[in-house]
Amino acid sequence: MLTVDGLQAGYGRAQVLFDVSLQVNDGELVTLMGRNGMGKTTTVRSIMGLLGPRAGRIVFDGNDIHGAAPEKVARLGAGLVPEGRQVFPTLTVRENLIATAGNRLKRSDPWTLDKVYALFPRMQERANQMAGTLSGGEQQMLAVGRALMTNPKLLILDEATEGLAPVIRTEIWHVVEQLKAQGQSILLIDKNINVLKRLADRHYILEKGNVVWTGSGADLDRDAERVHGYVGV
Amino acid sequence: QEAVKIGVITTLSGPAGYLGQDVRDGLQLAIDMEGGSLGGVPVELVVEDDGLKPGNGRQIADKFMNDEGMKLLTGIIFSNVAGATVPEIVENGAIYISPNAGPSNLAGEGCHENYFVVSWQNDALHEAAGAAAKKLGYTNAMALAPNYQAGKDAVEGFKRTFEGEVSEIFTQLGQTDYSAEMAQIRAADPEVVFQFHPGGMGIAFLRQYSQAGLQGNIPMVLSEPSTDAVVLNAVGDAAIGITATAHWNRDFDNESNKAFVAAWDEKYDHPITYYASQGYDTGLLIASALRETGGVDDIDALREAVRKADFDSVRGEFKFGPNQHPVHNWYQLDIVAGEDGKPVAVTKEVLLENYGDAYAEQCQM
Amino acid sequence: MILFLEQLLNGLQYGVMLFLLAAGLTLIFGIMGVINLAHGSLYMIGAFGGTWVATQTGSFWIGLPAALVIAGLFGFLIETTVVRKLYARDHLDQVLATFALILIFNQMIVLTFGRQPIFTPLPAGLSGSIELLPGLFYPPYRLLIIATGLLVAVGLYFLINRTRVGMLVRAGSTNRDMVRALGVDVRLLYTIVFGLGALLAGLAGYMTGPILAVQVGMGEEILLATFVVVVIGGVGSIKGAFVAGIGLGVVDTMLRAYLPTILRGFMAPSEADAIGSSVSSMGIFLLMAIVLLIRPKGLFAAGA
Amino acid sequence: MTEILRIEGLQKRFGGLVATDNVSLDVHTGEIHALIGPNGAGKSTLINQLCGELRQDAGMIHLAGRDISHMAAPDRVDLGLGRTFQMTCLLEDFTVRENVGLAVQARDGGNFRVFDRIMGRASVWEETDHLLQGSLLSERPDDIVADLSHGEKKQLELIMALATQPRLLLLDEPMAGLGHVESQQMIETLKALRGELSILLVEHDMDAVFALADRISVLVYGQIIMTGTADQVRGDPRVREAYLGTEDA
Amino acid sequence: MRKLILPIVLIAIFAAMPLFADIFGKNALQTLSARILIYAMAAASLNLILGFGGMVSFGHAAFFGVGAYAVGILSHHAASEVAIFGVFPGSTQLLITLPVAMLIAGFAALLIGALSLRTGGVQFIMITLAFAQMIFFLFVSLTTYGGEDGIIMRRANTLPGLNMRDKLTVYYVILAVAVIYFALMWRVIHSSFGQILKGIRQNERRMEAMGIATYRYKLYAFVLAGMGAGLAGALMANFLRFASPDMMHWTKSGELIIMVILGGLGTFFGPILGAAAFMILEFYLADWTEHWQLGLGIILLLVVLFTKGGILGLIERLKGGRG
Ligand SMILES: Nc1ncnc2c1ncn2[C@@H]1O[C@H](COP(=O)(O)OP(=O)(O)OP(=O)(O)O)[C@@H](O)[C@H]1O
Ligand SMILES: Nc1ncnc2c1ncn2[C@@H]1O[C@H](COP(=O)(O)OP(=O)(O)OP(=O)(O)O)[C@@H](O)[C@H]1O
Ligand SMILES: [Mg+2]
Ligand SMILES: [Mg+2]
Repeated sequence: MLTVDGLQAGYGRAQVLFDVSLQVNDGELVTLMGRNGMGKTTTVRSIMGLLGPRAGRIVFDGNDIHGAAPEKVARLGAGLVPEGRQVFPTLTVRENLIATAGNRLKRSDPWTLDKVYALFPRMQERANQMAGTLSGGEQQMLAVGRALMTNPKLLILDEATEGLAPVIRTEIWHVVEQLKAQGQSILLIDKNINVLKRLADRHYILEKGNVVWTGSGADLDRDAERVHGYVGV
Repeated sequence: QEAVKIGVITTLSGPAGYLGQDVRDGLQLAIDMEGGSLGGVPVELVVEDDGLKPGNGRQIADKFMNDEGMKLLTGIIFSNVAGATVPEIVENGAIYISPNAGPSNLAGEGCHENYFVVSWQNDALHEAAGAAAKKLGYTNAMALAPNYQAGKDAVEGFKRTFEGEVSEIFTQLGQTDYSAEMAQIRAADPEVVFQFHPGGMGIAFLRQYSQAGLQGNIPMVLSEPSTDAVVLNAVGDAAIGITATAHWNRDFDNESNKAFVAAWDEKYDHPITYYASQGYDTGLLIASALRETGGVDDIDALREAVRKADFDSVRGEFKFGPNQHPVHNWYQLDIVAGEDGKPVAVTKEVLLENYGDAYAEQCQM
Repeated sequence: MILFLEQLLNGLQYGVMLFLLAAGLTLIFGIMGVINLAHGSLYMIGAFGGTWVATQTGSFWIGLPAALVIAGLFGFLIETTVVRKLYARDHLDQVLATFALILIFNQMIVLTFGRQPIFTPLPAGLSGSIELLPGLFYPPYRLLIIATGLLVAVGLYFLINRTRVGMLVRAGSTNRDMVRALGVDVRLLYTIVFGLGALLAGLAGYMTGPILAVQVGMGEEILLATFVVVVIGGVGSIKGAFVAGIGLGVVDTMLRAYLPTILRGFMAPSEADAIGSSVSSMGIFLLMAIVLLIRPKGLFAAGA
Repeated sequence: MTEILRIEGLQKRFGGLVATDNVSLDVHTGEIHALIGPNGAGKSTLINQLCGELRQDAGMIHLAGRDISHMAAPDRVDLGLGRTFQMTCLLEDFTVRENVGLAVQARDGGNFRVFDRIMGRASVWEETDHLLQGSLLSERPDDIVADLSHGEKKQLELIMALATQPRLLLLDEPMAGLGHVESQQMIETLKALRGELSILLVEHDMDAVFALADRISVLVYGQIIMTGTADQVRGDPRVREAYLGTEDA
Repeated sequence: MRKLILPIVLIAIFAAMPLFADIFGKNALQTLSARILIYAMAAASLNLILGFGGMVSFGHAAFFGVGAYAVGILSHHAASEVAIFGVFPGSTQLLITLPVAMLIAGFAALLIGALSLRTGGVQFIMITLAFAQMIFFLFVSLTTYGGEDGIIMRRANTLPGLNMRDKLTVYYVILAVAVIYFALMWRVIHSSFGQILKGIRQNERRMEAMGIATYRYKLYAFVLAGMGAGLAGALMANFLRFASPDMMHWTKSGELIIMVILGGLGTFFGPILGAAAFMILEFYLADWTEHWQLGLGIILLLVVLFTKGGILGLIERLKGGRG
């Protein structure tokens, strides 16, 4: 589904990513971990085409998307829940959900407004509220709903549970589990490693722009000491 | 002999750009007709656009006088540019001959021996219109003008010579829609309407006057700026039937004017306006002076020569009053449909004879 | 009474005309968030282009689509070569760039059409005036302008508030990258919408040509009024621009028509005239200042 | 025990929505008081009213015995109220050091001086460097804030709030966006502050809340449903249902 | 000390300009550089609120015009020996007229700012524009002071011990005032207050949360800027010996904004470079062709498209600076 190989990227003259390689296969849930500022978001932005990569190969669903425009990557089937929510503040909740919605890949059982509302009843309550006035957690729900509404092949969640109450977080993990069961590929960044250990097929740990550790949930436990050194758990 | 440079500071950009263009073209025509010289002295025009900014006008004047050593300047269209520029020029010892603007602050106490106006004093424009309305026998009028100095001056000027009953409406500077005023005019039903709206405002006013069905019902008497040939073209049939006033018209029957009109039509394809005539007259005036002095080295002699105004003006009789502003005739014109159906101005009769201006007394030279 | 009705009608039609002038700006400035000082240039280009075609063909109605196409094309050109590069930059760069465009377009008009204002014909059969009610005369061409304004208002309202295009443009004006990352080609969308705004400017220029003056710099003269309409209405709101246009039109007309008379009721005529005309000459600016002091975001601010 | 903050019957409506509904609450001097509750319960709205950014519709706020209900936001800061923002709110074009320096300067005064030299105010910069010391950001004081990662910005938020030397600190989800290690460090930092100042802590990270809070209040749909110790809150079925769920985090 | 090189070079250039102009017979350069100095001051005062404070005022020329009119009106009354409102005598003393012009402009700024600053963003742009236009219309209708045609001064204000009828003297007086002005501006920008102002531009909400009552600071800056523009206007009136409503027209406010952006928004030298570039372009292009506005438009367009941060940004980039 997604192969990143030897990715290098940065902002201005500062290089942030030095050597990032990772792979997400069909139907897999893969996580990206690392401390603050190690380059997780930068990796995601490079994949999405929001940041021009300097070197390396990015192949998505058989297409070379190195340097491709973000809309192209999205149209190929990548759905992003960005860091910091980034909902459209001057649109209502409902408009946020439908503005970019679509079922470009002709999924048989697509996400619809009703389904998102069922997942987050709060969104239905606030359908006509301007997104900019939502509470932090509500915005986060909206950002997740918005990405789902594009019915992506690969869902990328960058700290999608930040600021969510524990119940909702649990809910999201349920959804992630369900999606995975339905064969959805997911790339996930989150600090709740304990949950992820159970759900994910594979983990990558980033340290100063390099992938320094790869392994399964079981490997995480086995290699606890090294992992602790990288992410503190 | 090296060509005498004449500095032309004028407005070529913006909506009023055609005024400067016509003044320049008229001046140039006078030179061309004499084969590159004026009064036998080879001359060269140096033209610069002031962009209707007083500061720029001043800057250009400085350059003309100090860097290029010009002694003879002309060209300014607008009073505010003149205000910032003319005092500097005349105090610097150069001669300035105005082909258009004749503001009152330079006509009375602010007059100067080096400052000449070929065109008219601003107030006279509207005094002529008042005289026309009076002559036509009207006793009550409605006067409309934008709410700024020139607008108020226009209404005052009209009232001064009209002497009948006048109700006034002041519009906004830059106003586009006059339907409220049209309704008021219809309701008040005056015998005659006088209005002064420079530039695009005037075109809009006339067209809307006609569209409101007032044209033909309530006659209109206008001062010169409202009915120049370019305005008439842009207004179209809506202008037919208006009574206009002017100090010059294309159909003036004198030799000088015939030559001017013929040469203009041959050289340019834009219509001839009174601004062009003023530019041309400025050229003739300079020619008459240079013929006497042979150059610009002796400013005192030049000034004396200019003051004589010994030239055949396209408007007929011309002489300077004590404040070196013109004393000349004002005429009544009728706007009628020409052969192609487009409006043209036809000269009717003399309104004011040998007319000067009210500021001359205040001028001490 | 008839006079009052007539003045009210005058106010309404002036208001609709103001809205028509401001409609394109509502799209480009209000919705897309581009400070386009050259909006008046597009208006001028539409007026000159349309008039030229109309005079060549002798038909007002052939000039109309020509005005739309020409202004739209120029809009497209401006967007793809200039404005597109500035979305991500400081808003003030847009000010500088579009100011430069004003200079360029004004001079281009001078070079192609000369400096003098040109004549724009009225459509045959719509000149003169008709009697709406006994004693109430009205120019039929004005009715055409009212109709056009209403049509544009409805069309724009529908486009912005009822279609995805509107949502996406509004979304793009706050976070372009995110719209792209969700799979929408914002660049194409913006080009189209900018072109549409330009087209509306051209429409306004051509339609008002026969009652105003078609000349170089005509755009700058209406520019302030259009910005005022958009801002009073609440930036980004079609409804607001419409209400503000009508409100301004009516208030302005009524002030001009009745203020001096009312003032004369309790002061000397000369003073009354002076005060009345000073107040009404500050007209729209005074109104805008008052509205903004009471409602700092305008009448119908989006998001409030 | 004295209380630094006392809220009585605070009410705020947004149209038909009652965001804080007759909230009464107090924070004791020196304690860390956690405020938890579902998303959209009104926690941030409450904080915004406390610091004066939003005006309450009804109710009273007392800070250290003074009624500040109708005081302008900056004046409340002068009285010792400090806050962090849930969604980072920083001077993005300034460097890290300039951000903190400005916060120090704001408290230090002399802000209307037009002819002094800000770079010459040694006391300001000494204090700034002191505040930055020990944080991860001390390694990169001259980086532009816009270039920081999300988590790094969250850390800066806290430092800036501390720079104004508040008596009562309102923290809106300080751990959100922090990594595991960084969260642990933040907990240690806050622990060290206990006693020096009082804290009202809004947080969804239950590990942090239970590790830090002396008392916990639970806000649901704008109303405080209970206030108690960590164990009381953990054990309350209403809280479990409305908020905690079954997550084994 | 490297910081001092550019200012010293600039002062030297301006100081030597009359000499240079004389040697090369380009005396108009003296006029040009005097106007550049004055516009640079006006642009710099705008830059204080626009570039450093983030307040996009579209009415700044109003204060420039008010300053100019203050000088014009004072000298008008001095000449006619009629006291203003029957109370204040006129004056032609530069040492009186300049401070008065600054005070009046500052007072106008206080009034306009106090009202305008209740809004923000686009609304602020428009409301400042609205107030400026009202002042413009006010002066246009002031018959006593020449209305639209403006007010002409017989001669420049006097300074004890100097012959102000001499152009060169006037030039050096302008230069001296400008140098003092820019020195003070430098201090303001790098002062405690300047730092607060820069903070407000970036994030007002954060500043409030740090205890800064932003409204007061913005108003303070607005008044300072108004006084600066008033000073520049007063010098312009002395230089042109003329004041007219044209000086406060909205297009003039626009030009000041253009100068600031062109030079480099929010930088000390930006307004100086911007004013210089704009005036020089205008001067030489108009000299070269009557279609100079086309050339000016194209050049400005290229500057925006291919530099970031105006001329100063371009210079920085060429030097390989940050960005
Ligand atoms: N716009 C930017 N310009 C310059 N540098 C940046 C920019 N954004 C991030 N960086 C730097 O790049 C590095 C990696 O940032 P990134 O956002 O990818 O980290 P992250 O792993 O997502 O961290 P976090 O967990 O805090 O979100 C950080 O050191 C950061 O300072
Ligand atoms: N300006 C507003 N207009 C309308 N509703 C608003 C406004 N501001 C906040 N709200 C609503 O008020 C409620 C309380 O919001 P608040 O931000 O206080 O929640 P919170 O408890 O901080 O939630 P979270 O944990 O998600 O941050 C939310 O439902 C929000 O949508
Ligand atoms: Mg990140
Ligand atoms: Mg919150």
